[in-house]
Amino acid sequence: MFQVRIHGRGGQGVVTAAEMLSVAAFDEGRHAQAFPSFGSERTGAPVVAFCRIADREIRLREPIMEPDAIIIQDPTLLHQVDVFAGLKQDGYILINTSKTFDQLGLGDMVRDWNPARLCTVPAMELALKHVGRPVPNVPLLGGFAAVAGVLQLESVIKAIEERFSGKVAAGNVAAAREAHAIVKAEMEQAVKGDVTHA
Amino acid sequence: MLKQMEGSRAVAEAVALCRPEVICAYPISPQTHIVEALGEMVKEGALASCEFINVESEFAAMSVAIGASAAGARSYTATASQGLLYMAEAVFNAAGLGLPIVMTVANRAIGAPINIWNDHSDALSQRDSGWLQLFAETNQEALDLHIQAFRLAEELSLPIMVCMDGFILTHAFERVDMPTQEQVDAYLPAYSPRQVLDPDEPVSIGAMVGPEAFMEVRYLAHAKQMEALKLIPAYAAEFKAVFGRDSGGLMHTYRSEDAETIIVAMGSVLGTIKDTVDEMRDSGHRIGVLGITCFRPFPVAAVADALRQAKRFVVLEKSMAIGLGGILAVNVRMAVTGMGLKGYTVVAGLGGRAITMKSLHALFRQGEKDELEPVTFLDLDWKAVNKQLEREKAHRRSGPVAEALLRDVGIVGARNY
Amino acid sequence: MSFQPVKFYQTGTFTVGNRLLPPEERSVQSDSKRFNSINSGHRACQGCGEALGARYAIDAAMEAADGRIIAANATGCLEVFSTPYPETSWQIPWIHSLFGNTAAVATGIAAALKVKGKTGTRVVAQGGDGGTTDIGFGCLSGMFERNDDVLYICYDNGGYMNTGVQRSSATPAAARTSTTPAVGAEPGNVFGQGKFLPAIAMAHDIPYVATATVADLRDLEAKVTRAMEIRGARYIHILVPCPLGWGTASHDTIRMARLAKETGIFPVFEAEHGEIKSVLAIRRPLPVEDYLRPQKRYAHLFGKQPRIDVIAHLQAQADRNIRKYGLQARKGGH
Amino acid sequence: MDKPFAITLDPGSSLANHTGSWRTFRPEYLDRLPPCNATCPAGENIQGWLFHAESGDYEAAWRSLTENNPLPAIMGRVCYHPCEGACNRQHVDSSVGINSIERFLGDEAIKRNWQFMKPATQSGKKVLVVGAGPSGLAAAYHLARLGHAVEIQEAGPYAGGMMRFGIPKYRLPREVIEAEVQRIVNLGVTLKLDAKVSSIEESMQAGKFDAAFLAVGAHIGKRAYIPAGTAAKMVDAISVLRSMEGEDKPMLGRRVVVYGGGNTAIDVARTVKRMGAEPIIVYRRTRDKAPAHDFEIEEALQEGVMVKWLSTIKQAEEGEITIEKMALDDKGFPQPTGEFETLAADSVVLALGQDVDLGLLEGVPGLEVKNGTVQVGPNMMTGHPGIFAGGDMVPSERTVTVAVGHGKKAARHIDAWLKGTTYAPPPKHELAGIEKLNTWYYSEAPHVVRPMLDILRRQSSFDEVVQGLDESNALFEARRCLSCGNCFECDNCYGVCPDNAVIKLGPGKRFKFNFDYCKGCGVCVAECPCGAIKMVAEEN
Repeated sequence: MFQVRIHGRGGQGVVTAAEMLSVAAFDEGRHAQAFPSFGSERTGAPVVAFCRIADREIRLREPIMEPDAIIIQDPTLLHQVDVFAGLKQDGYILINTSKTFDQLGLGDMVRDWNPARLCTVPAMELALKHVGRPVPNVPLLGGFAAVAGVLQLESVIKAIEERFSGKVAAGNVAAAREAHAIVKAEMEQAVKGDVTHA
Repeated sequence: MLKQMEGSRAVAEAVALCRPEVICAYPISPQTHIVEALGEMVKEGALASCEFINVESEFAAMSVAIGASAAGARSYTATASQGLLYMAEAVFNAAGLGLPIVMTVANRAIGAPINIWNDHSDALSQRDSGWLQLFAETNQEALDLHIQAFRLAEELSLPIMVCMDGFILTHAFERVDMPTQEQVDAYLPAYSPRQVLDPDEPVSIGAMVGPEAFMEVRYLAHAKQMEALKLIPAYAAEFKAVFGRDSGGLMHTYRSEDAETIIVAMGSVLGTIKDTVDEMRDSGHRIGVLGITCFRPFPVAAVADALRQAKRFVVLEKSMAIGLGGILAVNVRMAVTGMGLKGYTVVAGLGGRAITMKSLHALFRQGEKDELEPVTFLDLDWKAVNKQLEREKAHRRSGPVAEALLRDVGIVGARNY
Repeated sequence: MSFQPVKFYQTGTFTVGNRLLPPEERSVQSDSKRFNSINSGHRACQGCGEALGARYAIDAAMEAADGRIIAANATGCLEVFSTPYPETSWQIPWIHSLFGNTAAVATGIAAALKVKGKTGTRVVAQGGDGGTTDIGFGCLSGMFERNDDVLYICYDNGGYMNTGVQRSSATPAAARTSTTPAVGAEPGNVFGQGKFLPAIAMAHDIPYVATATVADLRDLEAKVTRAMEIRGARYIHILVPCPLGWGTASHDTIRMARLAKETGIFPVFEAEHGEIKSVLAIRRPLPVEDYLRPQKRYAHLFGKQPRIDVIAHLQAQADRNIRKYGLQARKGGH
Repeated sequence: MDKPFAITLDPGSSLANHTGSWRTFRPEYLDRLPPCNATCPAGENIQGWLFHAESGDYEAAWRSLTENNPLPAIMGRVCYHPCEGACNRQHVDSSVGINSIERFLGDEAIKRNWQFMKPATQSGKKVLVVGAGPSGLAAAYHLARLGHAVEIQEAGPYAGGMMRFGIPKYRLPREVIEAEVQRIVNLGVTLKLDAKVSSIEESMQAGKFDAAFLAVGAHIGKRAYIPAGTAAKMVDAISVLRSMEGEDKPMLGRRVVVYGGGNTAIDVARTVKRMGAEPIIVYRRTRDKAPAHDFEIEEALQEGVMVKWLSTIKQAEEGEITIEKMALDDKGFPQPTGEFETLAADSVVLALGQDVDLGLLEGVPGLEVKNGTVQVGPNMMTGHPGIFAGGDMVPSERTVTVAVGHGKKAARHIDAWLKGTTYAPPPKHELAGIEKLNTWYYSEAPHVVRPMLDILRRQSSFDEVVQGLDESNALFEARRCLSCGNCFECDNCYGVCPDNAVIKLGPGKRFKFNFDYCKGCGVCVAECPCGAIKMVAEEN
């Protein structure tokens, strides 16, 4: 079972992201369970959503306390909320930012991490570019497909097209594809060892 | 058809497949997504021949449902928590009048302190209202139970609450098998009311009944619920024949055949319990699960049968009889009266407190060794509780309890994950 | 104006019937085959104004709807005296659910009828002033606001008579009830409280609002008939004197309603979409004292030291009604 | 439907609950005596015939009226209608114009030639009626309706008696009298004119009559002693009025003094005015003490009749009279003042009352005559068996209406006497006073005033002064009746009963109470407009 936790702020589509992730997994014939943190947070407040992906029925209903991957939709949360709580060693981290992990002040924390699991993508810019709205959730899903390897990009795109329609769908698909390409390139470079996050 | 969707949406679509004629809606978390979806379906015409009424309170919601049902319309509403309490008078009334209304209760705690998260306090507060109460373990079951509920309610002329855990199920996106309209139509006949307000055959419904007949009326309500104990498994069996899956019924057992310890619970926590039990079984524990689907009527005989071979049972419930302990536990204990079983009550998950496998492992092991107190409070922060008790001893004006506790545990500690 | 009284013909349209009127102008109540929607054998007190008002109103609604009426009834005297098991007085489909939810139950019935295409069957909700102005107000306001196709009829006797004459928000100032006893410096119900629901109903801009009394049958019937011509939320507030609660002789029920209207204490009017369309003018003006004196609930005003100040205050209320609604007697009566 | 136990009930099942057991008082329908009926000297059922008139059924109204009075067209003109003085409607606005409706019905009957229904069988008895005045005509009519053979023997050349000889034609046109008399004749009554009965016993024997009703009018003018010169012209009023009926009109000159204050004085004054004279009434008391009806005084004054109130004639000479002024004493009697005045007077007409010629009674055993009138018992029979008397002959007020009442009453007793039984009038209902009524229910409806002839024609012609109502006016006026004390089927009791305990029996059949459900609240009694229901204690 693969467990993902998504951090963001109210209004950034955090819950939608988790749900689309589960839809993408479902589209691949897998079982998936997405759920929000059940809060009553309003726009701007830190929020969390979860997604479990497995090959058998998911019965577990506890919150995800030891995620395999973390998606951080808003880098300003990094020093306000313990976003990495319970993250498994060498778990995947995907952050919406144009900065590096070092620039974000996370260098020490991830020093011994598998660099191929540490990715950033300027999802906000991509969203503005392709969709025209500052909603980073969908591009991040494209990036997630690249980093975690648990889902195919095409599944994510299908989920996007199920969720949205018309121009919004097309823009989001384009943003997701570009994010996917960016992350894939980052990972390839990381594997080659060209880039360190130190 | 398999679909990945939110539990609320799944329930809404299932309700729509049941061709409801009047739906009344008043918003309360975490029920809102259900009625929002239904409202949209009515407005866009996907759900035809249905009146969707935005009322001014839950009391009105149930009252509109009462009127609509009495006038022969298949009627539905949904609520939770305070909303259920606010409509309580009408809830009892609907049952007393014998009106087959189906209502989703998106289970949520009752304040004060106000709390929007899940437990079973709301539904269980209405356990003696005369409604049938069915608890869903999964969104699939929630969906299925609604289809069965309309049939049951209308056959018995009694209202039914389908209870599903707020947020945990209502807001969870997961796989469901959504039946077709043809399947539902094959299973659920058109509503043929036992009594109806009709100028061609006028009757007075809701007479004042004095001591000379009141007990008889009450007994008949009880007798109907006893009748339901037979109908529910029968309808579940028919359901399986049409839809191809086990859903509903009075209860489900899991790995309990040779179990010495049986965990009894209701609702979505059964999934976490089953995962825990699987792990314990893997390491040789003789432990099993009894999931109660039908809380009202309470299947006394079936529960007794399910527990007969065990040495002990642990009732893990998301509800509490303050001043006594458990609510579900009391019902289970009545079922096993005289059987010599050891029984433990565990109050867990109140107000959305996460019930984790880790805690369950420890709890069940304690249970197996008969080390549990008669009433246990799972993952209770004793430090905070004791501090408050000390404070109250020390100061007359110790202030509001909930706020003091929040200060003690801190904002991060208050997160539910 | 829905009610154009017949000016002459001996008793014109003042009496229930009039053999001199053409049949189509006769009242529903004068018909020997009238519905008697609420039948004999009910257990209302002798001279009950509410029993009378209910038959007047529901029979008129039945006439207007070709006998196809479904009624929802609030808890209260009307409900208790009409449907004690094993007997009901109602000859129409009728439901009692609770004290405070009648308007909502009616909404549900109307919704059911609509969805089933039974638009020829109409819905009436009815309750006393307690069930309407107090505990049922939320549901009533909701029904108004949604403009549900329901005629709500309030039988106002100014208190909770069913439970032993307690004060409601429709209890008039200075009146004695069990919870506003005639003791102390300000005996009886206080001034400045209570609410006049017809005005609140009008504030919802619903299609039709009217007041009536059991003393003007033809006016009452005309209003019910008019209300039945309209779809949407409609409200009729009928003053129904209560011999028990008011402390009046059982034979004075209609007389008291007449005095309430003729003194200006109870304005009789009708409004459409929030605007007053007609008033029933005072025919033979009288001072409020004539209305107060026969009622034991005002007996404390006429003791050894008459409360002239309170009577003057009540007269001022009546005068204000007369000014506000234009109730002044017109030449030639009516 | 298979209804849930106790919660759902069959419609209208409360009929099983007989709430009549709650009752301590019960309502009862009753008929009360309306004040109009109570005061009518002719015993008319005024409210009864108004009931029919209210719905526009004038023939039914007329037939109802003529049950008691065969002369509505006459009565509608000359009756002084005490009924209107008693009418309860005066407490609401003004009395119902009963007299005007009666006249309308009478005129309508003449116009439409409505005739009386003949009796189904004949008794074989013969009755002699002496005098064709109102009393005799009424008696003859009633006796004929009862199946007796009636013969009227009238001394004069015309029927009508004092109606013809005492009432001027501007008040009572003669064709009206003719029409109503003819209708009685058409019923089968034999009318012999110029047939003076000089001895009743002889006449009865001659005609083999089984009974007789004496109804001779007061045709003889009373005289008073007034010192008068030989040339002074003095006549009595009744002679003047009688002579108006013949060819030879009285020669009274231009200035005519009429002495008296009764209706006859007014009639004479107005008559001579129409003949072109200048009448002056001299009366010893004041206008409000005058026995004449005020409306007639008013009409006379309008027409230019002069009046000297508080005056007596002391002396009459040719061309002038002397009068003495009077003053009322403490008791209201006029006393001489010693002040004198002379008036020009070509003639003096004495209008001081009339007497009856009782010559036909001479020698009849058992008869008692006192103060110029025949004494009769309560059954109108004189001291002589089989001989009855009424009208001006017996001690009573002398009006047409009273006379008609006597005729009816006597006829009933004669009928009983002929059958060897006695007639007992049905007991009278209690009076329906205004306090028994709930007048709120009656529509505002002011009294209709009868049109009057214009003043010039009134002064110069004998055309009828007071005109009749037209149909719509008559209908309006009839509907002003409050129906005091008698159910007029307004449905109030049926409507206002909170317990639906009044049963409506249909048009003309009124209502009855369903005592299975009547709780005895009394709302029906309080809201009955006309006071036709009362509460009585259950224990009685």
